[in-house]
Amino acid sequence: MSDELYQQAIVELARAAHGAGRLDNAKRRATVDNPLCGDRVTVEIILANDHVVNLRHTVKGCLLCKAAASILGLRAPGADSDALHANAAAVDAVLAGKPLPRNTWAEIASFQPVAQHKSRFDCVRLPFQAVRDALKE
Amino acid sequence: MSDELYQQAIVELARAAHGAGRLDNAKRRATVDNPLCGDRVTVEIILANDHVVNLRHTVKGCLLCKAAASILGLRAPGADSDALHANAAAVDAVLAGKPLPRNTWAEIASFQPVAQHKSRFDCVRLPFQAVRDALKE
Amino acid sequence: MAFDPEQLRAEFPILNTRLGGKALHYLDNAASAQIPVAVIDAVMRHETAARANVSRGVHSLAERATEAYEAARSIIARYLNAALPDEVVFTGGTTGAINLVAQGSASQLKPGDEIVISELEHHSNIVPWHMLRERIGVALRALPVTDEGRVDLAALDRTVTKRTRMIALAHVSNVTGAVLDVAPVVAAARASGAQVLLDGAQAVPHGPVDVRALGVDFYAFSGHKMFAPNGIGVLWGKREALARLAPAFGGGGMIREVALDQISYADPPRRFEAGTPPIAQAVGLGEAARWVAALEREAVAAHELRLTGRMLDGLADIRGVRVVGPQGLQARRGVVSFTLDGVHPHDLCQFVDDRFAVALRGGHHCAQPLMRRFGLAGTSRASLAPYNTDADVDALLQGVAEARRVLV
Amino acid sequence: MAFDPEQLRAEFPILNTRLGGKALHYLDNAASAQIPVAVIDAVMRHETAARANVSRGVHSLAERATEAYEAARSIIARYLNAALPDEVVFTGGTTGAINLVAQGSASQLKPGDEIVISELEHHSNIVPWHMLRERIGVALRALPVTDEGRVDLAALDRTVTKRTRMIALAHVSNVTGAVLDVAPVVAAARASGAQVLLDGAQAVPHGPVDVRALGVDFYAFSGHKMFAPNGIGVLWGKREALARLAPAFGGGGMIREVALDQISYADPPRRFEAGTPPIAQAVGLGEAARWVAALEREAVAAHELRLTGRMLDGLADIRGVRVVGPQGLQARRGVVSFTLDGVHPHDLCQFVDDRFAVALRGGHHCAQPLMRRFGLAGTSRASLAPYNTDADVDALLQGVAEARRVLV
Ligand SMILES: Cc1ncc(COP(=O)(O)O)c(C=O)c1O
Ligand SMILES: Cc1ncc(COP(=O)(O)O)c(C=O)c1O
Repeated sequence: MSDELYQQAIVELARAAHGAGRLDNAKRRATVDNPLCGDRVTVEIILANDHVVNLRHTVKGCLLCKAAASILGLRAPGADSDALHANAAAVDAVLAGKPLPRNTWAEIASFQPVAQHKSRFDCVRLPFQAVRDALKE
Repeated sequence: MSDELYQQAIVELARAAHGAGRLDNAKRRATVDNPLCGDRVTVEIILANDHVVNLRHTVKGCLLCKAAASILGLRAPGADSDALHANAAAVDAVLAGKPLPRNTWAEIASFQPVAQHKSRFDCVRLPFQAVRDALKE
Repeated sequence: MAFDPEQLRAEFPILNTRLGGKALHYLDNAASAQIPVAVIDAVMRHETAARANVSRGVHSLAERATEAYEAARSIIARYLNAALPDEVVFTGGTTGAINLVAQGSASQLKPGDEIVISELEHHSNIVPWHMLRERIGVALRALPVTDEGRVDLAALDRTVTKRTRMIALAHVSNVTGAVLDVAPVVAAARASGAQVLLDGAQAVPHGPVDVRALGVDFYAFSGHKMFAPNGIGVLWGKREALARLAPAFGGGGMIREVALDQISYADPPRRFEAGTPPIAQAVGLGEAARWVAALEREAVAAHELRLTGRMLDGLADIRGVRVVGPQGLQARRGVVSFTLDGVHPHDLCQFVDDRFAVALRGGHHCAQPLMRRFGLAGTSRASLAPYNTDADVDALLQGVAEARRVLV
Repeated sequence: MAFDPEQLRAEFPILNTRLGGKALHYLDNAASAQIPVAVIDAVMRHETAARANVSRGVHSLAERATEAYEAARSIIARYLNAALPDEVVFTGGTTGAINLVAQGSASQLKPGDEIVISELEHHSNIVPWHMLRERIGVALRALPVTDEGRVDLAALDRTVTKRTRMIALAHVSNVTGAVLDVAPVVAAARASGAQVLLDGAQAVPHGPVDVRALGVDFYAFSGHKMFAPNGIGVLWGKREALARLAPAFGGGGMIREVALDQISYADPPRRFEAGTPPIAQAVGLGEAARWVAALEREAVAAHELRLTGRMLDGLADIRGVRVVGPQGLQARRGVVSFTLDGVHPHDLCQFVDDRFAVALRGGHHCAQPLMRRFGLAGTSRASLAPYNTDADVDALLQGVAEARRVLV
């Protein structure tokens, strides 16, 4: 059991909702559902030279999902697609109970307590899955 | 558990097979199946003035069923339909663990140990059920 | 009041579980209730003294198993006030039971025939009828739900027609706790020649039900919600209703005679029990029914109602909380769904579990049409059993208040 | 040989039952095997420490229950050497599993398509296909059975055609004990574009099965025959095969989205697990699979084969006894069916139970077409498990000999 699942950092990230909103002119866009809980994330990305110029998300989901999306809104701008993939992989690693890989976004470590709660993995993964899908477009 | 389920009396009755055979000219006739074990009994009766002139049976079934049919073959001739019904009821009573009712066929008491074995009740009842059905004709 | 929930708790080892050092407050009884020692013991005794396959077997263990299985059928028949034990069909659960009726009716239905359900049904009382719609072309009509979370019976008149063949409704809603007023439903059905099926999953845990007094044709429920093992449930059907039903599944035990070119089926209930049934589970269900029936029903109901009131009052005092369902205590059970503004139900449930060891359920509760009716993605739900106490309710209220402080 | 059946017996409390003062000789394992303490304990532990409904729940007990349930799925996947845990569908038993495939294929089949079974199939592998015949108009063709009680594979050529969609056969016969030679069946299926389903009810109790090496599409079995609780079974299906299958039952847990006018289903395996599944039973099945897999397989097989030989030899020495099935030990399991001239199987079974506490099964064994093939109403059947001993076999032989003396 983790008392820290809803630690301050996660709650603040979710509240801040970095990058929330739409990007009507984005060429890369993906929507991902979690059929188990009905949550839904849309991510829209504008890339230039393989670097993120802008990223916006709309999240119908829980706090964990919103916090994950908020990390993307905060950190993705300026990152290249390799970095996005590396950070998506970092989320998987942290959920698997592994330490945060080097050179990835420090905020992802806030999800460490979620590793105890398999049923919530997809909440955290959803925005990063949307990024992966958007990059495939 | 009863060591006496297959007591001598029952085995002998079954072996004797009193009344086994057909009665082609019988007006009253019934066939009863036990779908659970595939057993089948046909009883044919000739009545005159409501008294059994002749009763024959064909049994595809187990020893308990044969013994029950054999009791009918032995005892039914001469009995009236009330007596047949009374003895069918006596079988039910004995299977329910009750003593053999007065004025019924003594051989029916041999089935007392079957009272412990619900799954075999129908084996004993089948020939008597066929008699009931035949009398309804 | 002689009834003492604390005393009851001693019969449920799991209620003494500690989660992260905190005493468990189990308020997820509508999903699965816990199992008393008496039921566990009955199952164990069966498995260690009478385990064998049923029917047809003539050895002693098989006779014991068959008798235990049929005795369970009789206990359930009494619990439901059924006319005959043979009106009781053992299934895997409520879902299995409703599917038996839906699939078994297929050959009696034609395109354009109508099935009436409601907007508050559990998916298990929607999807089986939808499958009939896809297979046969029957129409599915839904009674609307009032703002209080009840089936709107005022709509019966315009929804039930001469083409209605079946009205299938929850006896008690698993989301709002609302108890259905069955009489007008049965009257409407009789007037139109339809049958009535009640989904009793949330009703039977509260004590014996009288299916004959209700006047319905079918009644379905699950063991695991009434203190029995998983994997067992019941379809009760009126003798004539069962007799008309075709079997949904085929296999051993449900046949009369099998040839490669022709097959005939056994009479109910066996016709619907294809394969080796959940024997030990049926024995456990019988024991659970006995256990429930032995509770002081009035006292338990009063206890649960008082706790429900305490919950409703407490929730009303927390800003941002909205109860989805009847706000009062009339015609409702201790199932309370609510939302907390700005907090996702999964977060709320996880939070109160983590911090207060309060077990709730969050989400759509297998009732997506009802969620849509209220414009919600989901709710959090607390549901009571006789062993719940004021302490459980207080932990819930404290947890929700704290969640509002931390998460909003 | 390190394997010691006596030691094993200590794990099965029921084997120490005394019937009328006599030690129990349980030889009805093909109907239901007994359950070891390890499995009982696993079920109890689950019920008293992790009982909750699975999926969707975020509280601690629900997480534990979900993990235990999914862990059982993984254990079974390994037991079968499945490519993925998600190829394992939990059902109520073999019967439920075969029905899922039959009913789920309905929409893919058209009149004139053919299903191939055999004359020795259990009713549970006949009736589901018959129901498809009634519903869709597919044809049912049966491979004949040899005098030895084996599926006659020489007939494959003329029985399997381009119209064959499914070949569904018992991996091991529950009457004759014959083991199917699977390779030619799979070859014939591949040549004709048919799928293969194996009814593994009598195969899995003898140890892990490699579904990929077998090359089949579906594999079905029951828990209660492999030392697990009642009410649980498995359908394994190749990922692509499951993906093509429609759900047979609808309800909670198997949907993606439910609206009153439109419904979409979840991916396998959940698509086939409508309603609350038999959770504790699945946990028990996982433990049972672990228990079987931990036995010294070669030693157990040798032990059972030796006992089978002792049985066959002993029965051959009793006048009037005829074995229905392979007379030798090649490609057979310890399931021995026989008749005693002039004695009804029910009498024989009852007699040896009463006098010698030997538990046999008598009757048609849910294989009426096979009985008809041999011109019999039924047989008596002795079937072995690893915990059976020479004493069990000797009691059987003594009982049969005595039955001949008393009953003939
Ligand atoms: C070969 C075979 N197939 C199918 C079945 C049916 O299994 P269940 O009754 O557990 O569904 C059995 C056992 O009864 C069997 O032996
Ligand atoms: C009202 C109602 N109907 C049906 C069901 C389905 O029951 P089960 O999942 O046991 O089949 C439930 C519980 O989940 C329920 O609450």
